[in-house]
Amino acid sequence: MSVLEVEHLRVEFGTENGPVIAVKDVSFTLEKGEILSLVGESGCGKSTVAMSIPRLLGDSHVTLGGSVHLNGVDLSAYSEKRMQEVRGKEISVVFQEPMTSLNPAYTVGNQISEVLLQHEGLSRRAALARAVELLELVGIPDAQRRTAAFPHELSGGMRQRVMIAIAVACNPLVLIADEPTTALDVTIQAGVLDIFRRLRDNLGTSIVLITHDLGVVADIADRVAIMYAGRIVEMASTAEIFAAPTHPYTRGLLGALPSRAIMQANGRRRLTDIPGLVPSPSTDPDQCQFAPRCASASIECTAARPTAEPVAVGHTVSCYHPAVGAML
Amino acid sequence: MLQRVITSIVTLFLASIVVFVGVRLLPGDPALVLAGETADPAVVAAIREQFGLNQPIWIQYFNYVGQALQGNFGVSTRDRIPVAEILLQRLPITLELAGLAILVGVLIGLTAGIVSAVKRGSFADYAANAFGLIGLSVPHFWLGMLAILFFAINLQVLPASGYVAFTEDPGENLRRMILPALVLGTGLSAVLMRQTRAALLGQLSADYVRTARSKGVSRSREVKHALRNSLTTVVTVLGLQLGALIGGAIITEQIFVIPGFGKLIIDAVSARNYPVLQGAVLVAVTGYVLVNLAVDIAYAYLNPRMRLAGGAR
Amino acid sequence: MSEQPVLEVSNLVKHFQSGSRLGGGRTVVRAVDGVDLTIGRGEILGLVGESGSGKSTVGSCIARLTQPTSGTIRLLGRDISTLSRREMRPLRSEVHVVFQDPYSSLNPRMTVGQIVTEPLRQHHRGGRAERNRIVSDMLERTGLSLELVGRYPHELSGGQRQRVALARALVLGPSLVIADEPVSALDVSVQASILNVILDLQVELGFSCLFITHDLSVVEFISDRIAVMYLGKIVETATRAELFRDPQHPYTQALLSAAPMADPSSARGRERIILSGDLPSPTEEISGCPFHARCPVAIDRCRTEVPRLLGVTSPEHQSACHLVTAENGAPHIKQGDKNLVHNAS
Amino acid sequence: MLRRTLNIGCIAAASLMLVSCASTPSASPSADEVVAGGIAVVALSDEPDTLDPTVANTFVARVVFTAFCEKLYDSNDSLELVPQLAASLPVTSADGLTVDIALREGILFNDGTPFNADAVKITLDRNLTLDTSSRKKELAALQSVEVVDENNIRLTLSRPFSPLGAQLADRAGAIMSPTALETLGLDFGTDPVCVGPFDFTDRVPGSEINFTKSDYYYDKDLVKLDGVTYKFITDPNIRAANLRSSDINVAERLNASDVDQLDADGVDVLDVSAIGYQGLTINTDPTMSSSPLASSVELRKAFELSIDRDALNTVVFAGQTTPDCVPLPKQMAFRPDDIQCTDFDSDAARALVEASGETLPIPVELLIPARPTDQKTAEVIQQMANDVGFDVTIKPVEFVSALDLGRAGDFDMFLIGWSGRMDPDGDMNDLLTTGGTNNYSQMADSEVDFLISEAASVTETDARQDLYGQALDRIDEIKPLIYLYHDTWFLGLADITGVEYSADAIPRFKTAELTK
Amino acid sequence: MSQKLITAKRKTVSSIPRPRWQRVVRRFARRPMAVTGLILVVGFVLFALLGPILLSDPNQQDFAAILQTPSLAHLLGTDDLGRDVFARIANGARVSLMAGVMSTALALIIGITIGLITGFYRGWVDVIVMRIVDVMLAFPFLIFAVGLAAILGASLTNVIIALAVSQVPEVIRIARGEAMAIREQEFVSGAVADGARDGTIMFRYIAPNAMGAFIVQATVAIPAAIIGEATLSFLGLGVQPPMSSWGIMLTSAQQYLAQAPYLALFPGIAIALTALGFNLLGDGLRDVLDPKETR
Repeated sequence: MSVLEVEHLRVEFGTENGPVIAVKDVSFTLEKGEILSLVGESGCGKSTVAMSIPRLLGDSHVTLGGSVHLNGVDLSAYSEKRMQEVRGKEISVVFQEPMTSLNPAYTVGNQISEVLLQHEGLSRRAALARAVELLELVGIPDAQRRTAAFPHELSGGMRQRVMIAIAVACNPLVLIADEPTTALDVTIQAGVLDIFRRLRDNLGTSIVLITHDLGVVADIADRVAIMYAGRIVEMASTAEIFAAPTHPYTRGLLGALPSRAIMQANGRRRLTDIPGLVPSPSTDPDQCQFAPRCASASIECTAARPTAEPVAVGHTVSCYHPAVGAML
Repeated sequence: MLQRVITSIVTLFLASIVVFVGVRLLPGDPALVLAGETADPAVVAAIREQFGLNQPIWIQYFNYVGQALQGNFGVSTRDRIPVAEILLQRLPITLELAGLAILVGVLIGLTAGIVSAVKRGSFADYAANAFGLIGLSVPHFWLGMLAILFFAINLQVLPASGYVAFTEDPGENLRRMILPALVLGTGLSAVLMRQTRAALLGQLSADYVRTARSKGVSRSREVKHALRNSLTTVVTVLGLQLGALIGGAIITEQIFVIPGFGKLIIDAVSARNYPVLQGAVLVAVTGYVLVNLAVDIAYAYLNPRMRLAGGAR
Repeated sequence: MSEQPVLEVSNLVKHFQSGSRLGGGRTVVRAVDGVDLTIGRGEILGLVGESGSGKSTVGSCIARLTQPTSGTIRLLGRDISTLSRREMRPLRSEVHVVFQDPYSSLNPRMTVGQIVTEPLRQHHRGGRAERNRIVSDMLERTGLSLELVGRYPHELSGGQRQRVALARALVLGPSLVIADEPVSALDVSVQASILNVILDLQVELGFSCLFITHDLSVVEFISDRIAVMYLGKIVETATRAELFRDPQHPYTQALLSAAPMADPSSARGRERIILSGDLPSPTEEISGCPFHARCPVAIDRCRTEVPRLLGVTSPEHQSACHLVTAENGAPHIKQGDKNLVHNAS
Repeated sequence: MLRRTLNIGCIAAASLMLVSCASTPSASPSADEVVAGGIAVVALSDEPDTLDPTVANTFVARVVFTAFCEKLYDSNDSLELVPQLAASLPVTSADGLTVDIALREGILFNDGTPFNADAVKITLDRNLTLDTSSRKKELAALQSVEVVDENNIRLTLSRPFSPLGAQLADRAGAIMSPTALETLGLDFGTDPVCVGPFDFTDRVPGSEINFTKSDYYYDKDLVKLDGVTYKFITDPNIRAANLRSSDINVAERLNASDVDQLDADGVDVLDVSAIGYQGLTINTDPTMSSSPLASSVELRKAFELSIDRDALNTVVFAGQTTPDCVPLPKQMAFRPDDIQCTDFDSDAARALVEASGETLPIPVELLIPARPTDQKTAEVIQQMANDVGFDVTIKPVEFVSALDLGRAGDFDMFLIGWSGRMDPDGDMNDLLTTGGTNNYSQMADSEVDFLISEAASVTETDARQDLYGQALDRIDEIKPLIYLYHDTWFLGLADITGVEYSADAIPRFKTAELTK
Repeated sequence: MSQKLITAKRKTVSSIPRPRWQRVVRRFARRPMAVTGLILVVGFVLFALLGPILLSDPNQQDFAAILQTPSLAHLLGTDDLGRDVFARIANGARVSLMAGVMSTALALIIGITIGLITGFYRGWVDVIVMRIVDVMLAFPFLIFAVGLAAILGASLTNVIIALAVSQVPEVIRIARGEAMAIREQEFVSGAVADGARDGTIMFRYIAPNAMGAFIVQATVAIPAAIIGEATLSFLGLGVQPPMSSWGIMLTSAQQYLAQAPYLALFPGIAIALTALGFNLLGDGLRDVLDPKETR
């Protein structure tokens, strides 16, 4: 049984300018000790997926559809009260912005202990002691002293480590990391990714890693889901995606990477770009949403929405014209 | 920090000049007022001399400041009572009024602000918003008139006016302070409510609240997180509102005949009682500056990021 | 480099004062601490560094958007480092800037047409018709539909905005364009199209470019030559191929090793170097090599003596490290005496 | 003669629908039970200035003085002199240059200091010599004070001056304790001691002044109250409201418009036609005022004709004032009997305006103190005058500044009153005489000057009355002032009886008693 | 994408700015409270403009009809001089709106100019101006306005000046803050890089982008100034009679609080409604113009 099963997730926001369907139909599973990466460009709905799993979207203008099962238990039936018991304990989250995601008015130790007090029923003293251990776990030197620090006294990398410490404090089944390294410098990023890897290896934590950076994906993910306009268009193991991308959008993304372009440097430097713009999220027409920007689009593509079909073992793609073989 | 103190002192120094010159720019000769209806020119001249009004203004100023720094604010031209004594007599009265008004303002404003931010879109939110808007739109003095009309004239449950010292009769003192404090506090609570609501709404949508939520804490804890960071705004607003409060106190004291600072200032203006006017306005200004200095210091406590050297606003 | 370089920067220093004059606790942020740069005609120099390295400050000093503390900046042979705002104004047709944030770099209250025309207006170029022709031409070259001319920035996508910024920067035909992280805020597919446009235009118009970025893959893709900055200093400079083939400075090596690679097999196969600690605070005065605190191979000399930027192995490949020697070449940080401090052990 | 004048005042007051004609002491209509002792709380309309009789100037201070500071003389219902600290009326020598005053014997100041001729001399000398003495001018004719014996003094005058007695019935005749004067000097007002039914306790600036019953007072058996507290409440509505709620026992100067309601609520209201007047002072110096009124007597007359004093009285004052066209109050003995007012006649006024040859409408800027009642009066006058061809613009200026402008002659017309004096000299001299300090109208008429100064030196009532009559006639011809009315003042009483409220509109509490 | 461009080739441009306001208006129209505010404000403006034309003379005294309660002949009754209260309130609306709008406009003009300059140049100019602003702010608004009005003397012009001057420091602070914030934005650096002059930068780049803040400040300041005018008039420092002002009406109503409470009621309601209108409008505009939401 998968640790996490997301089925037909749909998220709609009511806004002043009409509804925005951020996530249209997303299904995936996450196995124990697996790192699944949701990849896509801004506006594709990947963060919304991440936030809707622990139901953190919180606004009254949100409509959620589909179901989320955690270890076989349907969370969508849970009340807000029961969700509070799940959040931080079974499912926890690391956010993108380490600068703003910690409360500036409380000490680091305080903020770590809070989650322990909430779920583990520890005493204040025990929680603080555990906080020190957790800080050590995420590689913060001089952890004892750091518990008394306020967030503004720490660097971005340190803060992100504190965030991770909070997230893993109760040893969650699922850790959702929403662009956890985007705001960090590369040398710091490497260290933070390393922590995720070790959490997976040592504690068996299952991780949903949201990112736009294919470099990060290549580095750490076991499986990749490529998202476009609120849907997963291709899903495969990391090796497969890079070796044999099938969806034209996936191929476009990979072609746009300077680092890959350089590797094939032959004469004039040139990157593949994807013409056109991301479609408006307010509608959900019955067609391939990528068709208007797709070089291999046909009439078929605008007639009906392609469904996810397997092209290899563990490799599905939603496209009428999947490309075969490696990229040039 | 030190710089904040120095700026405050400079501000006070400049303010003292403004007060001094401003008072002297008022049309109408204070000596003439004192000389009364008959106003014998010789008497007028004698009075001028007695209060040093015949000297050049800068000499008057330096004499005044020199004396004031030693705690001597001169004597009231009207009754020859030392100004310092008068100020000390009046200050507690206005402080009581202001204190009660702040109490009313903070109790109503903070509660309403928190409730309306937390229960955004609910009936309570609309009610609190309506209260905030109306409180902001209604002039103090009119509210005072209505309060007198309703409570004192129609219902006759509260006295229309007058003041009884707390030391004399605490119960009566409070009974007489209820209406003025409510009237004065309403405006404050309206502003506080709106600012608290805005600040809290801003903080509630901050990333760290989402973090708290992701830890599985209850709604009330989330609010606590946000509230802690909203307090800086609330305290600042409270500091800045003090000016409005002093202004409001002038009118309120006038309407309810409370012998506080506001009434003292108005009376001193109409009597051209320079020493009292100067003293009272300066004390009001000093109070305002000191409170805002205190607010900046409170920042450090409420918001660990704040370094005082930067100076607020 | 026989012909005169477009830009020569020597010993550029920019210190920011922070804190108050009266309250004590006044600190100096050494954003740029002695930088030398040269950009030849038609050359793209990539300036790469992490946040806080001072790379953007170098850019804004060169464009004279910031007054440098000391040092000289020669634009086309003329020292512009001490010119007043007024004196600088006519020279602004020779150097222009493209900024990082496409949302804040365009005046929200002006239309695309107005924005691109603005430099022409300021420099009194041409009449109305002439300006419109130049603007149309420029928009076209940057790949913007002329229909967008009456639009406001908020009606455009991020990629379109960055094209507008590019058109504005190039409309006067400058000799030097300073591109300050122009693609960092964009999605990869959009980033690709912008990088393509910059390369195309550079070929067509022949301007020189200082391309500032933190992204190694971007800098590798676009630059002719690369300079690596760390804490206000340039630690290494070389041609693109040379730098990636033989990174000499330990910091460069760490940077290259940490950079994500969009290829799982090589990404996982390589040996990773994870630096300990964070960037030191820029307000601290650091003795010796700025990198010594994080450098796995640092020796005592690194703590006391500031290494100079020297072309030890070849004059074209300069690095500022005591450990680079003509005989042995660069040190290998994985073989340092110190054990690597793995942060989370 | 004297009786008749008083009757006029009485009828006038009675016709104004209300209560008692000033009676001494007032009889409370309710048969409430009297309570022993207690402190009467009195609401004054303003805060008194210093309680030093030598320098005090406000009317409200005069009210407060009656509690603790008796004078050589006092006035009765016809504003005639009666002895208070003096044993009898002053005796003036034939040439009018010496005045002998016999003093009460064996009485004490409120600090126990004996009251005697020395004490009187010290007070009078202080009034004459202190730099800031406001009494100096009132006593200008007094040359020296001589102690004849323990209980007699003799005043030497520089010229015959019949208003002297009236002055000694006011603050100039308030005798201060020499002991207190010695200790406090200039600061006497901060802890004043005189002879009086009550003794000063303390003063809370801006709020109240407290008095307790004096142990030393010669009439202390008559004093029933334990003390009096004077509170300062400027807003008449609030005075009325507090009276209703019995927060205070006495309120002076209530709004005419509140009287009915108060009466209905069971509050006793006494009224008295105040001795002061309200009028329109016209600047008669064309170099100072650009209004044609300055140079044209006819236009000034037209202006007066345009004013319906009775309508003004009804509209603004609910019919509670006494419309009049001379400065002297109706209850004053010296007031001539045959006053003929210029009555409202808009047609005649219009005819005069049109005959003036000026371009119409004729501009007049009316300076007023920025106070609600003055404002209202001005608006009514504006409408009346504009109706006949004037163009009145109202310029409200804060009171003190308005006085400044008035004094500087910087106005066309000035709505300003005079608080009135016991002696007609105080209502005319200096106000209408050439070069007078309060001669805002810039009037300079030698005939008027002569008549007024002559009247002051004559001692016989009939002769004085005649001279004042001539002066008023002459003034009416010139019209530097359009007199409008004498105020009626209302004194509200709640749970108190025995308050004296007589012709000078100053309530006295010597014999007052609280009721239940 | 580049293919599409070719069709537009050789066509030169003539800028046709798109109405950006359409969107703002649409967003605004969706807020019932804001629209209510606008209706109130427009209503009172029309009332002020048309009232005196349509209604009876506000200064016509009728001694036969004094202190009459509201009736068909006098919708809101008559005052102590028999004048029609409704007509006087209409007349007072002119004074109130004029005082509110003019003083705010004056304060904005002065404050924005000074604020932009100090915020843009900073340095010693800024230090001096801010010291002065600090001093001015140290005086409570009412004390400042009362003092100024007392010094200048009572008239509508002087009330406007007093209210304007007492608002200026706040406007300076806002304009300075905006200038300092916008100055740091990259498009301003871009303008410098274009070679734009300081004046151009201040008034073409900074000022238009701070407009939202200024508009919002105006809607906050106008109701405050309206209440300020009423307060000054109430204290006898306001406009001259027979011009009626809501504050003056309240002053005289105070005497008749017990007998004719409606005299105090209606002008007060007028003040409150006008201020409410501007406050609602301001809240609406703040929401609509908030940069966070327009993104």
